[in-house]
Amino acid sequence: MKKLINRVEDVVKEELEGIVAAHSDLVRVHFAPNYVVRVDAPVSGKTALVSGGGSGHEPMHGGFVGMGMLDAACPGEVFTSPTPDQILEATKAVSGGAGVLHIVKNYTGDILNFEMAADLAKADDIEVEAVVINDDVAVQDSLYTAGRRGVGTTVLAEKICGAAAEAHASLKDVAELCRRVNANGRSMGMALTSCTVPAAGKPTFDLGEQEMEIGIGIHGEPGRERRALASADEVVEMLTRPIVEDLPFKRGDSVLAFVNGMGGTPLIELYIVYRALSRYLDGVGVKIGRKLIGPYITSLEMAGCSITLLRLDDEMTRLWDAPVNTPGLRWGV
Amino acid sequence: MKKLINRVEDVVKEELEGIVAAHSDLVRVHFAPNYVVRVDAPVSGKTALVSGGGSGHEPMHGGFVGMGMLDAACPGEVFTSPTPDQILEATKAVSGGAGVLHIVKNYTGDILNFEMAADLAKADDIEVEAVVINDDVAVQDSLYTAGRRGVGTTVLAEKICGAAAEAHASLKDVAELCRRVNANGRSMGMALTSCTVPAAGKPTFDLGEQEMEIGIGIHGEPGRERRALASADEVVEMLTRPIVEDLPFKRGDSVLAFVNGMGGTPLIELYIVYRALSRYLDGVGVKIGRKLIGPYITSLEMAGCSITLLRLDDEMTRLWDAPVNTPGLRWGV
Amino acid sequence: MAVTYEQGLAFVQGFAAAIAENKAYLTQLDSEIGDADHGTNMDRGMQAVLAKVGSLEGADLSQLFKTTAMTLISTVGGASGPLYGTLFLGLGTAVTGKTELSTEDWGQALAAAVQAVRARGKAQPGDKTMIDALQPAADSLREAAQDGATLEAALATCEQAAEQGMQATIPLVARKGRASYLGERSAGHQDPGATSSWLLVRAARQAFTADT
Amino acid sequence: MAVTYEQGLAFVQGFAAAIAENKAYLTQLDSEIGDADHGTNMDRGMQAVLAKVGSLEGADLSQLFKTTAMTLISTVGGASGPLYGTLFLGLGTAVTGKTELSTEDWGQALAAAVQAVRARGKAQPGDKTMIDALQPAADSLREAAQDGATLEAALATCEQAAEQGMQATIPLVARKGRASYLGERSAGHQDPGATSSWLLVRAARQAFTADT
Ligand SMILES: Nc1ncnc2c1ncn2[C@@H]1O[C@H](COP(=O)(O)OP(=O)(O)O)[C@@H](O)[C@H]1O
Ligand SMILES: Nc1ncnc2c1ncn2[C@@H]1O[C@H](COP(=O)(O)OP(=O)(O)O)[C@@H](O)[C@H]1O
Ligand SMILES: [Mg+2]
Ligand SMILES: [Mg+2]
Ligand SMILES: [Mg+2]
Ligand SMILES: [Mg+2]
Repeated sequence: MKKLINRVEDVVKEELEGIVAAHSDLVRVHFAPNYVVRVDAPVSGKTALVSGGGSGHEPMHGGFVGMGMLDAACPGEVFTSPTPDQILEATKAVSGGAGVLHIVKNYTGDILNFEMAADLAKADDIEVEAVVINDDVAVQDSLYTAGRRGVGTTVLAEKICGAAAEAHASLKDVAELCRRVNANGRSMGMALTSCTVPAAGKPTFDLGEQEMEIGIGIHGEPGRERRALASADEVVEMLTRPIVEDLPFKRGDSVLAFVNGMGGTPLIELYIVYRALSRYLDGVGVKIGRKLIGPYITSLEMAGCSITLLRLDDEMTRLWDAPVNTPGLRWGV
Repeated sequence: MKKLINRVEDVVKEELEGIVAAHSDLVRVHFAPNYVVRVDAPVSGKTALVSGGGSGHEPMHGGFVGMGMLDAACPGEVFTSPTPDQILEATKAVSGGAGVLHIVKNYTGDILNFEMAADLAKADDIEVEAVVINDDVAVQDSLYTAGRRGVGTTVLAEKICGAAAEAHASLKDVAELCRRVNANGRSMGMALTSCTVPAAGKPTFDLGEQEMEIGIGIHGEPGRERRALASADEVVEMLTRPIVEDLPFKRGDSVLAFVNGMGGTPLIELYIVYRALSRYLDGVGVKIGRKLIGPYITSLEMAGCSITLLRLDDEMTRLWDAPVNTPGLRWGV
Repeated sequence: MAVTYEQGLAFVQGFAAAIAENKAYLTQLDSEIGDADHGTNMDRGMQAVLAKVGSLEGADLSQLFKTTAMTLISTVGGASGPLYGTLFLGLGTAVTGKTELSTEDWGQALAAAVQAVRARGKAQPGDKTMIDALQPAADSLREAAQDGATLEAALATCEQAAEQGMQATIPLVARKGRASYLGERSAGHQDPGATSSWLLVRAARQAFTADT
Repeated sequence: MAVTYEQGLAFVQGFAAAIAENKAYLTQLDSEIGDADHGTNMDRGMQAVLAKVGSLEGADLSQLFKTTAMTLISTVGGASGPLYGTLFLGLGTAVTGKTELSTEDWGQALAAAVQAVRARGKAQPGDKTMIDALQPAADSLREAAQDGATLEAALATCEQAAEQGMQATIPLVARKGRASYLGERSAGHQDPGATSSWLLVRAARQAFTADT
């Protein structure tokens, strides 16, 4: 295992110490339990947004705390959902009297821990709503399974809902908006290499020089299918076709196109992917209204990418464009 | 070789097509010869900034074209300096009548090609000055060698000089500022893994599971020394001590601390590095006035990092804070 | 013969030891169909439990299990934290007021606890989760108790049922938890949570049948 | 015997063929002490040259070499683009007006061209660059010509000198170019540019001594 870390037990703690050393103008970090809050939390009268999940997806979520995005993020251990007390404390720390929205990615662990935390918060008279993001088309959805994972759309939901909350939308409205974003977002990912969970010390899976995994999530888990290594254009088609057909995205739709790096893939490749994506969408008559390109929801040092498309309406577009000032996303300020 | 690319011959062209598909609000791209210019070039009466070098360092330089930073970037083939005609065309395309500054990293190829281009531009009556960045303390400097490489300070010089030029500083003043930034900036890098040049098809060097390279540049070349894998804290000390001693940075200095990812190292590790750096600097009484953390000057998918320290003065700090709007760096707008 | 507080404590400590010993194995199983953290998660939690339960002054079995539950909930995270937390909370609730547990008591407690885990996680037997080890364990224990088996025999049957249930997860296609994302590819691998649940049932057998 | 335009063309084309054949080898040498692109760079340039020089209508040797130079400068980049460009520009300038080259003519042209490369790159012999192959080649050619050697013999000596110079780069510590960043670690590796320069001198010998 080759990583720039000290002891594997300290990875999350030291990463958080790095974040606060770097961004004390934007965020504060609480340790034991660990959570990141915006520097001016709680913002009185504002619907507070709390998200969280396992670590290893940086900049998500800690890097998305700040003006116009999240009020708090709860980082668990690497790839491990945070605990209820952690989420509860963060929820209390940002509650400004207008309620708290939990943005939860659809993993059993995240769901269960956030549920417990919400129950505890409600017992403390904090109004909590939870919206579950489940946008990964690689997973067959069914009543009898855990359903689809929450992946790239999470980042977009946090930005868009963060802008609405910043403009003092009510908890109900922000939650509804969040559900709308989720309903209009679809993602799919792929890996060229595995990642190594620090505590595990070796790659989660082995992948041959001529192989890739299609339909991965963001936890270094193997994907739906192992296939022969293909060109960027072919990979983009493998990811984009199921996304487009699933919603379905239609001729004339305007989308936010998000090309995400999994952590080990450099920008030069992401631009080659974006090129292929823009050509593909052009071919099916879908217009790119906004875009995001870079490593925003990662799987440690995994090489690979994911594509997320979000069908935009005017309100979402306006909220996407609104100012944001976080360690990981910044514009308009 | 596992990369999200199509044909190896098309990597640079398709990356540029991706950039223009994504950022046509900020930049235009000219093909054959290849260069990226800000969308409103030439800006009349403004000193124009042109940089360039081999590709494979994204977002540098194409990602730094736009308001408040570069007027043009000339991307060569992967790790190969651009050609004189390419630089000449870019220089002409951005020349706004107030002269053009070439920001050149100290590599034989970059120096020679920019020199030829400057001669040709002068023959076309364009006033050109060149400033060479050579900040890499891993390389022993000497009159009889090629001297030190230009690495991380380049990004900082482009931002700071870009802000000065945006405020209509003269060519002479911007060039002098650029020399001052270079004189006050020092860097050193390390690699956990090699990268693979697409056309070469295999890693430039082999590195064992328990080894790392200290004193690398940004072209996938081996470093000064191969050492046993060490912890993040130890690595930071190996890089920072020579940097601090070289200038030397002194107790009470305020610096811009730049922790750069080499392309394959995720943000979670860069924050652990930043934490160690901030502690180290604290120990020697150097204050971090500004910071930059992320993959800004990369070596394809190499895992590793570099550290750059720039001793700040008030003018540099003000110019660093000034608005910038490029694909790779954005704030204040 | 009945289960004492000391045996209850030995069960929790024995489970912690078994997890520590099998940490890498559990994580390896989780690499195959999950995210390579089940051993690390459970070990982090059970080490925290160990640090707590050694010094519980004047606690009873209910408090012991509840403390274990709360510690797991606040240190494990992931799916297993709330689920094992719920399991121990269920045990703790079921044994409220008891100073010793008969075979029936333990059987009822385990059945109630497994029911609570099912309510929380919504998994059915056959979904390739810890339920596939826990449900047969609880069922066989209750049957053995009803049949008037000795504690020793009942616990042995229970452990066997858990082990068989764990092995039976191998061919299954997962419908719950992280392995479900793999679809058909989840078949052919043993479920990590069912494996840690077998360790739990085994730790109970060892602790409750040891000489006290 | 004297070098004709056809032989000059065969030299340029032969150099392109040698580069194409040794592309992976040159890149491999550049991996060891550089950035793994010398073969790719030179091949990109010489393929562009091939595409140009085949269809030069009514050109003389000077135009042939200058076209080669300009094409290399605008397609290669890196250190080798300007340096090989300068070399061919030097050759082209030196043979201006000549329709055939005597041994002396070629010797003077090569000497002038190598001098121009040195002026541009500021490398001295012993710095572990292409100069270590080119300078001995030029020196031995001039000596052979002064000693009245036949073109054939002079070119053979010249090629030998280049080859020896190339091999002599192996123990050297680089002082110029990218390999200089490696310091002592650059010793023990053959310089890629010296290797392509040997291929150039060899291509000249082959083309100029072939039956026309
Ligand atoms: N809904 C569920 N009901 C019961 N057990 C579950 C459920 N989901 C997951 N599990 C169990 O949890 C185990 C995984 O635990 P762990 O790896 O610690 O958490 P995570 O999946 O969050 O990484 C699985 O092997 C499975 O036995
Ligand atoms: N200053 C110099 N003078 C002469 N030759 C040089 C000089 N610098 C580099 N070279 C030659 O250039 C070769 C490398 O060329 P190439 O790999 O194409 O360019 P780059 O080093 O820019 O990647 C070296 O092997 C060396 O022979
Ligand atoms: Mg997990
Ligand atoms: Mg090069
Ligand atoms: Mg797991
Ligand atoms: Mg090279």
